[in-house]
Amino acid sequence: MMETPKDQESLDLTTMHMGPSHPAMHGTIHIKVQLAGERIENAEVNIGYLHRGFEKEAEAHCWQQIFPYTDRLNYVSPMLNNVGYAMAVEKLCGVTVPERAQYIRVIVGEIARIADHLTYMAAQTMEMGAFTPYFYVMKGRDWLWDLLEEVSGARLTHSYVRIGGVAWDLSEGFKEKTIEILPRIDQVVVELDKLMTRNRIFLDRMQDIAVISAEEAISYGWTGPCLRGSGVDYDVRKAHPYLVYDRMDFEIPIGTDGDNMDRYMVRMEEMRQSMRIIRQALDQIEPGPVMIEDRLVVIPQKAATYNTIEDMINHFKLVIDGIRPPRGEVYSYTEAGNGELGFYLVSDGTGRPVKCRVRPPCFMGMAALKQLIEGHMVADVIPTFDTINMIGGECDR
Amino acid sequence: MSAKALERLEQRFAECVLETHDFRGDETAVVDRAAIVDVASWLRDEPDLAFNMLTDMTAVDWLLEGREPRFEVVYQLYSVEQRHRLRIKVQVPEEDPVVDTLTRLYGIADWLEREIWDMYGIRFKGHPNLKRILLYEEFVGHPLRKDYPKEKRQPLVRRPENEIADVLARRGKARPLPQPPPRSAR
Amino acid sequence: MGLEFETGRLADAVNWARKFSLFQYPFVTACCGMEYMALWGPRYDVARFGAEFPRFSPRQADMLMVVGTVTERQGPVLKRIYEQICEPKWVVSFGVCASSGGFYQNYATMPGIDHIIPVDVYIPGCPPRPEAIIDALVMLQEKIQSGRGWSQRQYFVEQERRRLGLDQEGGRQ
Amino acid sequence: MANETEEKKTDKTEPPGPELVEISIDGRKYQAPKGENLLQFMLEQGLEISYFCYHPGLSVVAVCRQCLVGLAKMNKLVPACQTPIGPGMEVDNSSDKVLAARRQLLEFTLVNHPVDCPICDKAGECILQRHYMDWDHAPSKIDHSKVRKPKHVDLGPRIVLDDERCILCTRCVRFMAEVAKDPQLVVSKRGSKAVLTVAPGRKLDHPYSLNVVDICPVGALTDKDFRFKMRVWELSSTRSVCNGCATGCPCEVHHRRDRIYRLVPRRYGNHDINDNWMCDFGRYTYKAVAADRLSLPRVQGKETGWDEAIGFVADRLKVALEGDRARIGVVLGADATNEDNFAASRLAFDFLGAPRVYLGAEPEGDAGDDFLRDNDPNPNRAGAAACGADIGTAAELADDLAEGKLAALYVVGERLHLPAEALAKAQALDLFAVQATHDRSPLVQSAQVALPAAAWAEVDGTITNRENRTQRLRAAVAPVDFARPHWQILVQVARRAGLTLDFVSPRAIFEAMQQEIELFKDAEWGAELPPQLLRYAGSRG
Repeated sequence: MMETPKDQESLDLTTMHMGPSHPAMHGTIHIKVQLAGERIENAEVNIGYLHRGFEKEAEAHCWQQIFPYTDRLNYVSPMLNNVGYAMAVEKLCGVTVPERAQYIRVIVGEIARIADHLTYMAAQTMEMGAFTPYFYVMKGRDWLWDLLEEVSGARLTHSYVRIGGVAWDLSEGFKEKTIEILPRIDQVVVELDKLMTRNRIFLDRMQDIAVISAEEAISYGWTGPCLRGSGVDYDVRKAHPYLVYDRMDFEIPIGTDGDNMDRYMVRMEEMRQSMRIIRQALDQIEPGPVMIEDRLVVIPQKAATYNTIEDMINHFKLVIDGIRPPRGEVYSYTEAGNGELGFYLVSDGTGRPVKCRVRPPCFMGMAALKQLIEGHMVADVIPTFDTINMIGGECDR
Repeated sequence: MSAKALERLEQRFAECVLETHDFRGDETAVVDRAAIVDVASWLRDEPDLAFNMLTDMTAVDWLLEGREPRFEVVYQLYSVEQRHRLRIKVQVPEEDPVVDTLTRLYGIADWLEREIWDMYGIRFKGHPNLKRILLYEEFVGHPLRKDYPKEKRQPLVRRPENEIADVLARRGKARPLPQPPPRSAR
Repeated sequence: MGLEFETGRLADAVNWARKFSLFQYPFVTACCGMEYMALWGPRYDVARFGAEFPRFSPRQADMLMVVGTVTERQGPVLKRIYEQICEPKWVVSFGVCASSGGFYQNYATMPGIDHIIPVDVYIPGCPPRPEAIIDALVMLQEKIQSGRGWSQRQYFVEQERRRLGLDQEGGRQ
Repeated sequence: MANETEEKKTDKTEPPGPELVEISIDGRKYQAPKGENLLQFMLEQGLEISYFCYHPGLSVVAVCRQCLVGLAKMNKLVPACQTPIGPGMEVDNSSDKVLAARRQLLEFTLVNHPVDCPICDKAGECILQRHYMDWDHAPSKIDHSKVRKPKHVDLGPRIVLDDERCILCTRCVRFMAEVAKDPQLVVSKRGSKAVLTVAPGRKLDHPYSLNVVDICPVGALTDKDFRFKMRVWELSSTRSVCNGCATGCPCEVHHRRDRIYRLVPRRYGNHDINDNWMCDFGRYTYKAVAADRLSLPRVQGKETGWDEAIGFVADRLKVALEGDRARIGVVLGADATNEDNFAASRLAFDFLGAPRVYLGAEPEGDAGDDFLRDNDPNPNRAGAAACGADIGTAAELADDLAEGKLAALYVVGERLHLPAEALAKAQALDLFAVQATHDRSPLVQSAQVALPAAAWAEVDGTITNRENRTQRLRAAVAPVDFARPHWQILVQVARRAGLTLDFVSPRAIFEAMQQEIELFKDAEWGAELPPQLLRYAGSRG
């Protein structure tokens, strides 16, 4: 790609609008760039086109009704959002989940993480013009979604996790199916690797593009694969182990120079690590209850609800008034597909939150996009935007 | 989180720290609104605290609780080296909703403060570019304030139901629009 | 008689051609996009319905797929895109959010895109399964064949009036 | 619920009662008035205690035993509602013994309670549900079938009884005997067969009868008008004042999606006005709000938009102003808020230069009684009267019309009653404009210009009741179609006519009003409370 000669910088800047509905951008976002020739002199990133009022909705619903909304935050890996929100409310109520439920959360969460990264790969490659890997990836993602659908009943928006555990136990033969599917996913990753990672055009558009230093990344609040791409080994699963991640043996891949390629490679490796975690979890998991025993949190069995007034009232009050956490505020954080997914909950002791703030990882990424793309070619906007992996529902909420 | 950071903070800013608590192990300090920049920069630059990441920043509206002052701005700080967290809160009255900006300390504060301005109408003194981020400039009011009705929409595209003709039609005083003939007519 | 017969058959032939070469403009905003990707994927190959190739310029598309929540802020964008598509054009409202706002009933979201543009086919589901989308495609094709898409309708109504000798009110002259 | 507690405090401004003695509850020391009801005192202190049969407005019978507490030097538990506070009393409100006793009582109460919550109108504001969740929430131990009782007993024109749900707290019986002074309800039979019923040969048709629906802690007594209309937890509540008569009972408007479903007396309202009760007539006045409304401006019989209508009025007003200013008549409404009337009188005196204003009000009726309902059906006669220095009656207005003293007539509100010939005269004037909410009275139908005004449940403002107490109305629902508040219409008309009547909000008018009018000196505007969803407001009752 030709570099614009310095002496042409005196030329008038061309203003160009990318988005809100742009071919090579998933999600709706508006980037206004000012070009000197092909180089971006000045960029303005506008988000918010998918602001759906998550917090307002949450403040109008009771605690357990918020799960479906969390599904649609990072809709590429809803299961991880479910887990994150459930753990936040459990921290607020001070309840601990049965061990089997914790394992199940880890398993479905990691499956969702692989699906998340696969989807990222699909978007990344497709929007850079390589359509073939897209089909390979979709094939693999559908296998993973089959697993999640079998557990939760929904392909995408699962709402499978509950406050105090998970909705129901794993399905029959889930373990075998997973063991059987994981190698095929592995194969998909290998194929992807072969197709993209050493592809000349791909490398040209990924390597040394949109470099960000560790300090800047931290100052921008980056977390997750993007931060690790800049060489900071911060992963909530290792730094502050939750659920049963401390019993898992896995590595945190980190990049070296924080360019697009590193962010891509980190995700590529994370898929393999997630598969390791799933295999270990499937080995370690023991039979047991998947829900806590607390009539103030868990709704009673349907049979009892329909036949005795006590359980009817119990069910009624839990569903209509919601569970009643104590007064207080907590900030709970888990590692989601894009990084640290935080929930800041404020309770006044009633059935609905005073405040249910979600800390969206890719919001932080988007905040840095302006700085990343300035000085690069206009064509570099797309791969850079992709490596940040903005998910509209999460970024705009 | 770290009790140590909370103690250090109380020693250093004894007069500015209004209240501290740790509910479920989340150390929280409510500090004086005027001192937020000093506190934040000290927390960031102190080597053994090194809160170099502004994890999150939001506001809370206590209208329905009837609490005074009405708003709270909440900062979630994290230290990547020390692996510890701290929550700082400042109280903001309704009549003068202004807080000093942290954009000079943290890059992310720029957008987060814009979002708070957008959602709660709290202004940040010294912010380079304080305009709406999630909503559009035509939007009136700040939706996450508790007194903003949840379903009060402000459409950018004019809707037919606002028209007088529509009201007349609802009351059966106008002819309905002509419909195409049914499928069977073909 | 003969001429009317000819024109009628001709219209059917044209519609037949149209329904198997749908060039879609995916206005993909939100969660439904995930299922929309799956629809393109190998398992639910939408190519079987002649609608596989997305045109990312409204001027080259004739079928607008509104996939996911449309917020008030997107309203003008969507309307503009719809107006840029050439006649005849068809709109598919993909998922409950696009159809009715779904469970986002608040200040930010639009309670259904049919407040601002006409819609030919609504797909329920949050998000709809690919099977449902394919079903909707077939419905749309049938609608196109019978010339009852919104943009086709006025032409169709006129033609019907002439053929059946109806007056403006739809009664015999 | 912060708002209620805050109002609770404002209520407790009784004159200093009996001397205070020191008692201890769960080891904490309190200064309590000697001889006062222990339960009431504990409730005022915000202590948690369960009870069914006690009601501050009724006598104490202690039949439910749900408020058992332990007393030092007494080995058996006593009901707090029947225990007068004595010096040195040591109350035990939280020991296992006490809680176990309450749990068992709840269990007994639930033994024969039907599994009705999904079809019960009280569900969501049911005290039995609340206490079960707060105190017991234990699974059922009952395996035998429940006692069956009549499920649909038609007690009277407005109320239906479900005997199976009744827990025999006798609140309703006491209410009819003590407040309504007409003992229409009794408990007959005994033991598990005991049923609530009307006295032989009687029907539950007292004009206050609907209060028993409010005080019923369960869903036994239900309002025929409200039952099966809407689940209570879907409703939002807005504090307002009943506009049925000049009493002005503080009430809550319960509404959803801009439709009103019921009015209920406000808990912790002004006790000296209505003491938590409301008459049946007042409760049903919500129906009139939405009935045959005037929803579009009407100029000489044909509906138009606001611009045309206001332009028309302004032009005619200018014409009238050309001539003798004394010949413009402005009529205040006894159904409009003080702010509306004040704006109207401002317009009349300061800008139109009218010598006097008239008052449009319904004539006194005879439906009143000595407690809740007043003979005067106008909610705001006192306030409207205070807004004009020299107030003429409808009769005087008719005379002035007959004598041709007036060139233009501008009516706020629709309660003005004029004889047919006066109306005919009015139609011949330069301007005959009416700001009305409903489209039924001959006044509105014969007016040259009818401007749709918002009804009382749709506006913010204050009204003043028969004892000159000024209370706050809050907007519960949005105005129908194109109706606007009176004051807003007045301001717009004035602007169009080139007069600077510059008010921006009812609040601004209220503050101006306080400066000028003695009656409103110590009135307060009160807090702006957004409607509160009952679902999260905790159970009522």
